[in-house]
Amino acid sequence: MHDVSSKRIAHLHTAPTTFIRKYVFSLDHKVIGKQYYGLALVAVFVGMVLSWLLRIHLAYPGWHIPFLSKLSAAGAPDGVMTPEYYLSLLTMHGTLMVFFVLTNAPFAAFGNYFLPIQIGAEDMAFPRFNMMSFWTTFLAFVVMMASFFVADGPPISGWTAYAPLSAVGGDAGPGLALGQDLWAISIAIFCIGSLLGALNFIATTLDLRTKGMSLARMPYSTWAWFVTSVIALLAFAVLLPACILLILDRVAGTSFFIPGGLILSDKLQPHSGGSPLLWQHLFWFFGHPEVYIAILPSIGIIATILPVFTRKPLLGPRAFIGSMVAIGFLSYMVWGHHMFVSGMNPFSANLFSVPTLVITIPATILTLLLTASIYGGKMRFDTPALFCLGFISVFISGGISGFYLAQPSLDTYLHATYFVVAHFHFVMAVASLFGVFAGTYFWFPKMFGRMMNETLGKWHFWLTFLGVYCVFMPMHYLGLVGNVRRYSAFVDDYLAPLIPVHKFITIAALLTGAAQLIFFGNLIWSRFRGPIAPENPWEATSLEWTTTSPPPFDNFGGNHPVVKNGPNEYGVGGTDGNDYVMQNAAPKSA
Amino acid sequence: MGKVFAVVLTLITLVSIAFFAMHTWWLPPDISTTGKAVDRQLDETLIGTGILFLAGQLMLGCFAWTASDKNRAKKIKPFPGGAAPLVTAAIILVGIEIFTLTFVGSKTWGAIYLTAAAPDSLRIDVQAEQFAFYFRYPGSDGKFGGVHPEKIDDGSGNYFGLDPASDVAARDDIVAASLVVPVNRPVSLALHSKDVGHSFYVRELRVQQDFVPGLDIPLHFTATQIGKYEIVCTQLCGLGHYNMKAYLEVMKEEDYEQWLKTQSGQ
Amino acid sequence: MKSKFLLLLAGVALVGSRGGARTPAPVTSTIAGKVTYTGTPPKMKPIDMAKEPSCAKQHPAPVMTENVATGPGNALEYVVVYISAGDAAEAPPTQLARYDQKGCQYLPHVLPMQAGQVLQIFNDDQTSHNIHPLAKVNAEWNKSQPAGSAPIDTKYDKPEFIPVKCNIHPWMHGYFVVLSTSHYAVTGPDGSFSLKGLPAGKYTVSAWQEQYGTQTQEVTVGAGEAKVNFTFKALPY
Amino acid sequence: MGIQIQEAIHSGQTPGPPSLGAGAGRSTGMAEFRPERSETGVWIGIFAIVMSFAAFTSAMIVRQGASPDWRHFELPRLLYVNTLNLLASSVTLGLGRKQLTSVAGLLASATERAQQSYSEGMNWMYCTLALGALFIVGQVLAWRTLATQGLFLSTNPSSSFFYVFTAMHAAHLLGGIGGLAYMIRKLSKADRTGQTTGMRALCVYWHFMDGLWIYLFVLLMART
Repeated sequence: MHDVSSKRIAHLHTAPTTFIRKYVFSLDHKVIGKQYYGLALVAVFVGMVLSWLLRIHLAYPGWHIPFLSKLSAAGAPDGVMTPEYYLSLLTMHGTLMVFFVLTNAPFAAFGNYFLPIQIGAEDMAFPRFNMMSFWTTFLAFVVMMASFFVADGPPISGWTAYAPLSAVGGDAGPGLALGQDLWAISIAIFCIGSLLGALNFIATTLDLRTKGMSLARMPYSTWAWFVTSVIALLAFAVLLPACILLILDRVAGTSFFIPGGLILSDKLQPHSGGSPLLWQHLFWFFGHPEVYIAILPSIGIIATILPVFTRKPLLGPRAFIGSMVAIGFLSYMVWGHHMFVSGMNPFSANLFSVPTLVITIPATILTLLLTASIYGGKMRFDTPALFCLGFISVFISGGISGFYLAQPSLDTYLHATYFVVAHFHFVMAVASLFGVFAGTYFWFPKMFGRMMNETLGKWHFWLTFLGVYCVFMPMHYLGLVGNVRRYSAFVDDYLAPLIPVHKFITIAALLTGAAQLIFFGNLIWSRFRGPIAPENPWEATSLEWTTTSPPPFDNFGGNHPVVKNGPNEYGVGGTDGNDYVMQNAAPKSA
Repeated sequence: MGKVFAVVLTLITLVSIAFFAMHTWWLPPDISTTGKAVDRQLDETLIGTGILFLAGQLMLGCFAWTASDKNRAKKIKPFPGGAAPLVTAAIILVGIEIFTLTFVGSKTWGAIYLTAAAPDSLRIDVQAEQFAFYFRYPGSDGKFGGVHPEKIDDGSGNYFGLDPASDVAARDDIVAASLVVPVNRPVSLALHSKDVGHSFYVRELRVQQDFVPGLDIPLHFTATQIGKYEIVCTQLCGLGHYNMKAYLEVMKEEDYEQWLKTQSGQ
Repeated sequence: MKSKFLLLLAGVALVGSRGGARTPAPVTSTIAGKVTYTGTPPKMKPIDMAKEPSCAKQHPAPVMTENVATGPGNALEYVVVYISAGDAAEAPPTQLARYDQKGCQYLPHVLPMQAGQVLQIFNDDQTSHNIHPLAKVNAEWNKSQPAGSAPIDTKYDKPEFIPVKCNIHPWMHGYFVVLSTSHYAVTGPDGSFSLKGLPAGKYTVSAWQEQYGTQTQEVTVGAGEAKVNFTFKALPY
Repeated sequence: MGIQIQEAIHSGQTPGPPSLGAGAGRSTGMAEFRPERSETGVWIGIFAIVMSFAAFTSAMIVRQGASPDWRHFELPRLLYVNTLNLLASSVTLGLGRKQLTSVAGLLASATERAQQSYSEGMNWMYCTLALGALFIVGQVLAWRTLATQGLFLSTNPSSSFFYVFTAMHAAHLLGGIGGLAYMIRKLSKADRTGQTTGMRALCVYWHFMDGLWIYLFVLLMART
């Protein structure tokens, strides 16, 4: 049924034979995609366990957690974590989740696997770079995890590593000596990996599109990965210099971020003239786009999956793509909204506030288009579809609170409270992960040739959906009361009455986390026991569904599909009984 | 399944909104001259975004409700009017929201951060360190002594690094662990840090301002309610961050004078 | 009468400081005396513990800083007097040196101990402290000790005067005085001290005060008691 | 914005410059329509490098404004020599490419003419390699001169930035040298079928390193 150009193709590289070349140092974008996915799974599991520990400590400070004292006798004597160890784990939770999960899973993992297939290429533009970028990222992960096992543990300066706390070294507190070194080095390495990856994505999208695959005909996920890779290219190109300067301040005695006359541990620090705000500017110039690096791929994934299950074209494709590009563009003008009260010139607050608010326009357009695409559809409520609906809901919830934090005058009250925690967890973490879940249930058949278990999938969705609202919605209320984030205990008089809320959140978090175990279980079970998947189980149109599940080494068995349609051909009636047209099939004359 | 989703989503939405509407957990009453505007701003934003939130979630809910495919024969319906009206609506509605919020908000912000402190305002020097705040009053001579970081010695209570031996102005400086101010009198703070970044946050004043090492950052307010309020640190500053706090004590003018006397007596 | 009283006090100080005197050597003598100052010492400042209500309410009268603690008759308190040369090396005692954090104060303000002696740090408060001995010769460390958690056991192997601070309560400031000798004493409010159980011989006696540094004197003792006095020059600032 | 892009490249078959030897190692159906992949890659890389150095530059400006401790110092004279040296390397690389691409596709032994321009081209390539290496050595010597003046990485923000900028540039240039060496190795393979794939990319990158250095040199002259 698939019309593919019969021309025989010379391959980028021949199929590997040895185990090492096949599964470890593989050049195959599909294997690398799976490797990224696996790395993200490990990272997300660690990050999730950390969040449990943090939540338990906040709600039940007295609990003894035996294995914790094994992990760090100093950090958690008799299993009760010290304030500094709380901050260490907090830092690691944030760092692992933001860099190794939210950047890797929706972007690097799915992007690597499906971007080339969706544009009809048989691999990335630079397979060797691609392999290098994964192993660089892996190295970064190893270095980061190593900080758990060095003297006085991981850094306590948070995932934003504000200078001078992060820059002056051990005098600033536990974990800020070797632990912080490892952190900075790991992030620098991560930047290199991500830059290589982004370069590859862009070149692949520009150069390797098959015949007829115009930019306009690219699936939304491909568009999202493309836009994201452009953002990532610029963002990590700024974070890398920042990390280099930070490392120099720490090890070479320079004073980029450290001003003079600082007394830590009763010692006058041997630095002078540095600017702590410089770090914040460099960091957030990366940091805000990073939010979109995390969320845009998921938006694209949802936009690709939703029509498959509503059996109805996505509404306003061009407006949709335009909005994604607009968000990517605007994301570079708004970093200052993280710094309203940071001591930068208060005039600039207004300048940063406006584009921040303006960004809500394309975001609203995306949300409306997705929602309206459901209207009048013939919805099939398989698990991927449920996660699409869930995504839209949490994206709305998280986006709404952005209105508050974008206004300097409200940020003066809400800044650094749980309101912020609620905001970015909804819009960046949960939304992005819902995209990953949807993508997993949707593409698993293609990746492993087996269907995932629907019943478990539905349980997973409902528990997670209810769970995240129970965990993060109350955090808004805490924020309104002025509950400061990053506190390892609530000793302030006005925080005592909030402890019950924290208990509720903790219980909800533990249950939601437990629900993720269903997902892990489902992955493993389906990998080996799941029913064999057909070529196109969901009746989707994009090119990955024109090849076998899983695709052969060169994706299209030596052929290259010739594209004749956009990805949006759903709900088109016809004689063949199908209501859709594959991208490489002849258009229906309907 | 679509119906179930619609119901669950509606419940979540209503419960979430209910707690906002009932003010179950809410801001403490404002005690500053600038805070009223912040509260008004917050209310406006709450209403605006509340409507968006409700509309968005319910729209999603009922579309999911109606979209479920019981009969495969059923034809799909295009969204009335297509994308254009939606996009235009989004741009116009959100645009208006943004415009008004920015318009009102920049005024509020300006009142707190862009206006100079009143000339007659009470000058207090604030130093943040791991993990405490210290407040310095100029004393009877009205002059602050110079600070010399290398002279800082917590052991002898010289938190600011004053040099009374050679600096006369420093001798009568009053250093306290609480921020004591007279009611209804403009206060102007100079914030500087001894070690790392910290932040000055008083919920009741509706102000928050970071300490940046190496900089002196001005902040001014006028407290209008006598009472004792908490000052907490909101910028991650190390292991004792959670326990970094001090108290703001707003007093009657005469009590304040009395307090000053006792302090300088020691 | 008065001298008896003094002797008694000195004994108390000695016992307090050595955590129970050990069985003295057969023929021994004692070096005793008084540490005083001349000039005007700085005014000790009251400590404002408002930040930590649980501690503040334990001190109806405000606690004062102790960097130059004085007593009647120009007495200097918290001066460590010890044999800096001339005595035979002894193995560290088995008793623990106990250091308490109570009411957000370090008790005692100055804790002498012998190198290698086990040091045990207690948190008797309802709040969490962090102990941060700013050692230079020995290893520096910085640990939190949450309320109700087990005592921290540690020891120092090299002689050093180590300032100790709590970052959470910056006013908390004390000293670990790690000595190679087993003969040491800390002066009480009356400035007196007494080093007991010394075999007859020639010794160098040192007196250390956290702000005014160290003074030394040569002393030769036969049987009985030798008198040694130290005088520090105090400045108002 | 996205929309325009689509209009521009709607058919997906924008005729790019015909790239020589693109057929080899290329795979997709319409290789002949697009520039060499390696060239695309290099341009994207340049995009990122520009961004990094923009970040460093703004860091420098902010840091200089942050406090009055900035001390100006005399740049080592040697840097002028290095600059000329690097410019020269660009020229030689250009000449080399001209010769080699002229025989691209043929067997070098095809004609006397081809033989000659091949060996000539190769000489230019070696020459470029030498100049590139010389530049790095020159930079290192420049650092030594500063060190003898007592200007080290941590001496003063101005010297800090000098070392950072020069080191970062040198690191990137080393990448270029690696590429050049790889290209030479490829060209000196037994059957010298003028495998000039990646040549354009190499030249673009090399010239960019050249331009980047000029920019840095001027920046350092103006600021340190």
